Amino acid sequence: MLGMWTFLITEVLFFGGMFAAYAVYRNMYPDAFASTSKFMDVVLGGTNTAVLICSSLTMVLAVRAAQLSKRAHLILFLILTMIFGTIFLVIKGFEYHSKWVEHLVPGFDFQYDEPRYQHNAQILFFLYFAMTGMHALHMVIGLGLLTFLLVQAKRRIFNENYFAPVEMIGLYWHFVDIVWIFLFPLLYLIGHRR
Amino acid sequence: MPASLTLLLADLQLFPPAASAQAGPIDDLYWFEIIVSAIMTVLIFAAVILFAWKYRRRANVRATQIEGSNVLETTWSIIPFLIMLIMFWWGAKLFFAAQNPPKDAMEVFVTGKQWMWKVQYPDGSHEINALHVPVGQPVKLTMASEDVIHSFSIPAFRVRHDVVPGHYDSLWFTATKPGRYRLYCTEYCGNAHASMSGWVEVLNDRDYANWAGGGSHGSLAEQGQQLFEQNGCSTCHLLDQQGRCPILRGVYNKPVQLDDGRTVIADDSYIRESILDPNAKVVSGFQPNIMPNFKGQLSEEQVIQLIAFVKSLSPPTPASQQGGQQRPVVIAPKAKAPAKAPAASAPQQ
Amino acid sequence: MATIAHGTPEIAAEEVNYLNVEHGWKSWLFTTDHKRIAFLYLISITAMFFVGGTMAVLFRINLLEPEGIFSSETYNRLFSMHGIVMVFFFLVPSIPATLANFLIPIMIGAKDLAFPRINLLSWYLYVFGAIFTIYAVARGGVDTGWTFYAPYSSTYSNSYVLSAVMGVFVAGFSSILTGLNFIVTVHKMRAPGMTWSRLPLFVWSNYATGLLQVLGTPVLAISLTLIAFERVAHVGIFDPNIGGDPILFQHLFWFYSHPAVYIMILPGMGVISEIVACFSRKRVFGYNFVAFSSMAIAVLSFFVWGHHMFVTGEAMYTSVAFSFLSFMVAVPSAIKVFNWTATMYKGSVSFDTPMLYAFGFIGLFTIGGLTGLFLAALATDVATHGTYFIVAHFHYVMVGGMVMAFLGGLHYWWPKITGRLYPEAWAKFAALIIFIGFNLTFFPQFILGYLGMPRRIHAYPPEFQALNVLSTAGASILGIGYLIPMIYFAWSIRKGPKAPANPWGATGLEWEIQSPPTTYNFDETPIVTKEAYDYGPLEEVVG
Amino acid sequence: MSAFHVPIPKVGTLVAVWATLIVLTGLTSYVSYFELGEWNIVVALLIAVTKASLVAWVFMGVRHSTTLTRLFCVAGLAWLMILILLTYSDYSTRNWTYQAQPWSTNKAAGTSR
Repeated sequence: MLGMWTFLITEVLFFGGMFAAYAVYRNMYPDAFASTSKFMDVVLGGTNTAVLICSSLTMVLAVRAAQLSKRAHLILFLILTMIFGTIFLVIKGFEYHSKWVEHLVPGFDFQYDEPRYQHNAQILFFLYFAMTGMHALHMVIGLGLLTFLLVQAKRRIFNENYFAPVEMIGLYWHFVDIVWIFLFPLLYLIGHRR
Repeated sequence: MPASLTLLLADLQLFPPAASAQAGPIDDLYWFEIIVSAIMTVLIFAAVILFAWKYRRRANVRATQIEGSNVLETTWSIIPFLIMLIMFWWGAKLFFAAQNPPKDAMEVFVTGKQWMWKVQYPDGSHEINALHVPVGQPVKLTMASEDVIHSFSIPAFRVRHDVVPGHYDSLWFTATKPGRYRLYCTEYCGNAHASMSGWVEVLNDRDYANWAGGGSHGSLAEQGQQLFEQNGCSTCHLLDQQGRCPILRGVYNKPVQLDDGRTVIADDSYIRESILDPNAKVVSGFQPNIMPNFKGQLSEEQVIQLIAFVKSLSPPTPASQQGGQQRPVVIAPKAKAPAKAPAASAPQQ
Repeated sequence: MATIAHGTPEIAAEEVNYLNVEHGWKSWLFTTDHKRIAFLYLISITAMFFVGGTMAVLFRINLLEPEGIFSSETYNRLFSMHGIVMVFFFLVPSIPATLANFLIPIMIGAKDLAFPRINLLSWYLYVFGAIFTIYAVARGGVDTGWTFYAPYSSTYSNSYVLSAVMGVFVAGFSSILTGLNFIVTVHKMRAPGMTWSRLPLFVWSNYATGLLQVLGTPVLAISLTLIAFERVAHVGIFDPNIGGDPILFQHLFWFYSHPAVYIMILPGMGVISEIVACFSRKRVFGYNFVAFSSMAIAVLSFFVWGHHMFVTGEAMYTSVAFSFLSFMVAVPSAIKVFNWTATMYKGSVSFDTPMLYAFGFIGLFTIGGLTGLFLAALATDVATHGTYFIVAHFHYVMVGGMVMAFLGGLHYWWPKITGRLYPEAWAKFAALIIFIGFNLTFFPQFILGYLGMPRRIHAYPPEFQALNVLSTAGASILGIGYLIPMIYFAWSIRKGPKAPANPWGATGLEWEIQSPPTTYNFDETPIVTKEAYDYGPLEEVVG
Repeated sequence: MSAFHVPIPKVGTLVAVWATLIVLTGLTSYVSYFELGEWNIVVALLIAVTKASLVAWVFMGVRHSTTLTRLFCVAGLAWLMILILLTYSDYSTRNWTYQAQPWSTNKAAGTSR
């Protein structure tokens, strides 16, 4: 368990590098930043936040079920968590797709409708993709880990004396949720009234 | 072999010449650090050798077990710390003094590119990998990079500053001894990094006057004016009446109101940015997206010429010479008097 | 003390230990025994050390002539790969992944690290990282310097940056996993009675190193990832042409790479604490202060990275703050040096090879540390930044400090690791050669630095030639000095006299078990009742 | 491994926390439609910190964890702050100038060695 926490600290600083870059560029180009927020879909972003929070709830319930040796509940909640996680990724996919269609992916024929922000907006969109992309990657890994848990749960590995893997992957899943809790306001909300 | 050895030793240098006003004070600190370090090193070496020899292992002598001593620990934490505080304070003081050039500093422009230093003087002459300065005169270098990070360094003057692409960096010095000194690039910048070096020639006043004699292409500002016309700037930036773009006369080093409400000083960096990326900071009352982007069209050297031209449109008065370093409150910006949106501009200062 | 072997009754030759318990390459490549993994690491980092060292000798040869002997292209690739290989593939993993990997579980009375399989994984990651890097070398090398400064690395360089960056990225994760493993092991696996105040100082310093690895390395990983994105897709994050800021890369890079300096030196300090105590027959003077200073260094090292950027146009007040904090971090380092010296006072000092290396370490680290003050002070940093002064300074710390400590530790624990003794006379000779060669190589560089010779140049003004020739001469001596231990260690694995369990008469759990240890170290979990350096009673037995 | 000292959370608590999180998400979205100037950032971040703390405290079980685990959490955040704040300090103070007395040319010229 301590190992997992240590690993999460590493993850905090991994994302931290990008958050630092975000802070710097947001401070440097506030107007360009404000202008990009019109492309951020608050409704989709908000929905995704809610979806992730739900998945966190089902995850913690799964851990609880494991602690209580309720295998059926454990499997149910794991599946629910995975469904929420998948919904999140699907919505994210739609968002990415619309950015792609609007030529807002840096490095791939990036076109911005306000020429004065063309360059700086590219950096901010890169940060958007880097941060959410890295987050999505963690989600995918998380889904893989949940699948592994599911298989083990089916094999009746877990009981009230042995559920550490469920707990650890739970911690990981909540951490990924926390990252999104910060990404949502920073990328979607701040500046969309400027 | 002996012959070549003597040759080698004939060239042997152990300490660099000190040829600028700041070299002396920095050397003083350097010597202080050397003396402190030497004392510490000798003390520690002596203690190690003494203890190792005096308490070397002998047949029936046993080590005395000692726990440690809080008094000693505190002493040898605090004393070094105090000495280091002196170094910190001293170093910071010299560093602060190196920040701002005197007002009467002569301005020289340096552009770093892979792999050479291009130097431009206000009188319009220019040279590569060489810099001529008069003795006793403060010189401010305004430096730009065309590509990667370079670092401009003159060891004999103890000055060095990185030249980071995307903005101007500057350093200043006052040469105190006529002579030839080496200059280098000290930030690795690619294949021929080593050849990005040259000479600084410090000349006494008479020699400098002789050397500076001929700028056949006109002054830097005149070169800038040519560019200003060739690139069509003059069609919108009219010199005496309001065109589609701000009047540039009298703008240099004055506060400028931007369309997002901020105020910036129209210094070298701002003018550079406004040429290369005009939409980044648009003057209040003017339309964005009118002026073309000159990034990639103009070299850093040409930008410097243009800036010199803009600067020449604001003849130095005692007030404007001070203006650059002061708060932007006092002077009402002339340039922002806009034709199209008069209402926006008046009340806010 | 090697002479002991002569009179020692032969240890039963067939005794089972971790080396002979299983045979065949599978038993090595799929092992989870921390001792075998440490051995694998030892082989791999030695290989990388010689790769990096060969490059150093080659580019020192280039510097014999002011105009250079090789092309600038070759030279730039040589020094860049030297830096990358030495920093990321030798210095960072050197002591933690080999000696500490071997010793930490034994020193705290555990059977293995907390996560044996992660330990093996970390070795594989290291190997993959090394392969990527070697691939970059084979394809023609990298010419960015080990610092990968943008925008040169991200836009302008046309060498194999991506492959090298991948290599460092992967090796970074190897380092994170090692650190994570140590942290958890030290917290959770200590034997009964092994309290924090009884922990050997070597464990303390490696615990501090683990914290640095876990907290710093991910930021390196992300900054290298951003470089890779920039290179592949031109996204502009560090490209000033579209408003990116190259200085941001330096902030992120040095947030890791300054603490990384302490990742490299802290374990060395731990080794020296052990050696000085053992060969003075004394507990370390001011144990608490030495242990505490390891932690203080670990924490403070994260507050000083800006001193690499005093001349970049970093904000003035930020620079002043970083300068002050840089002086702060010098205090705990000084405390350590004083305490090692004081440990010898009224001791019973012997001059075995590990102790010679410890002397070398104390002397050279003192010089390296003190010259660091020149660079923490703002004005003298401006005068010396980017010159050979920097090169000399960090080689005094890294090579004079870390490599000395590594060799000292390797000699000290070699009997434990392999169960064999090395030839003492040769070892002393090599230590002397290394000390002389090192100083001859790097001391002239301090002078060159203040004269203004920039680092990383393949040609230089003729007036610098004399000092450069001296330096190259030193480098060749140093190179030979490193070859000698390599040869006699290889010899001693097969032919060296058998080592007793405790050849030095040292304290510590690792000396109470057989040499080499069995797979699970202890037949039953030991119960610790005394402090780490309890030389008082031991003296009566050995002395 | 922690089977015996981790109390099993009540479903009610978990659902309550979940509901709070959802409400806070709505709140932060709602507030973002008002022009509050710099306060938009402050409010959004405050809410985010609250949400993150709730997740960590209840869902991740920090409320029942050892001091050591809490120490690790705090360390992670502290280091994140070191990274962001010290980097940011550079960018936010780039324009602060300081008018130091430059070297007096004449005096220094006299003493140069």
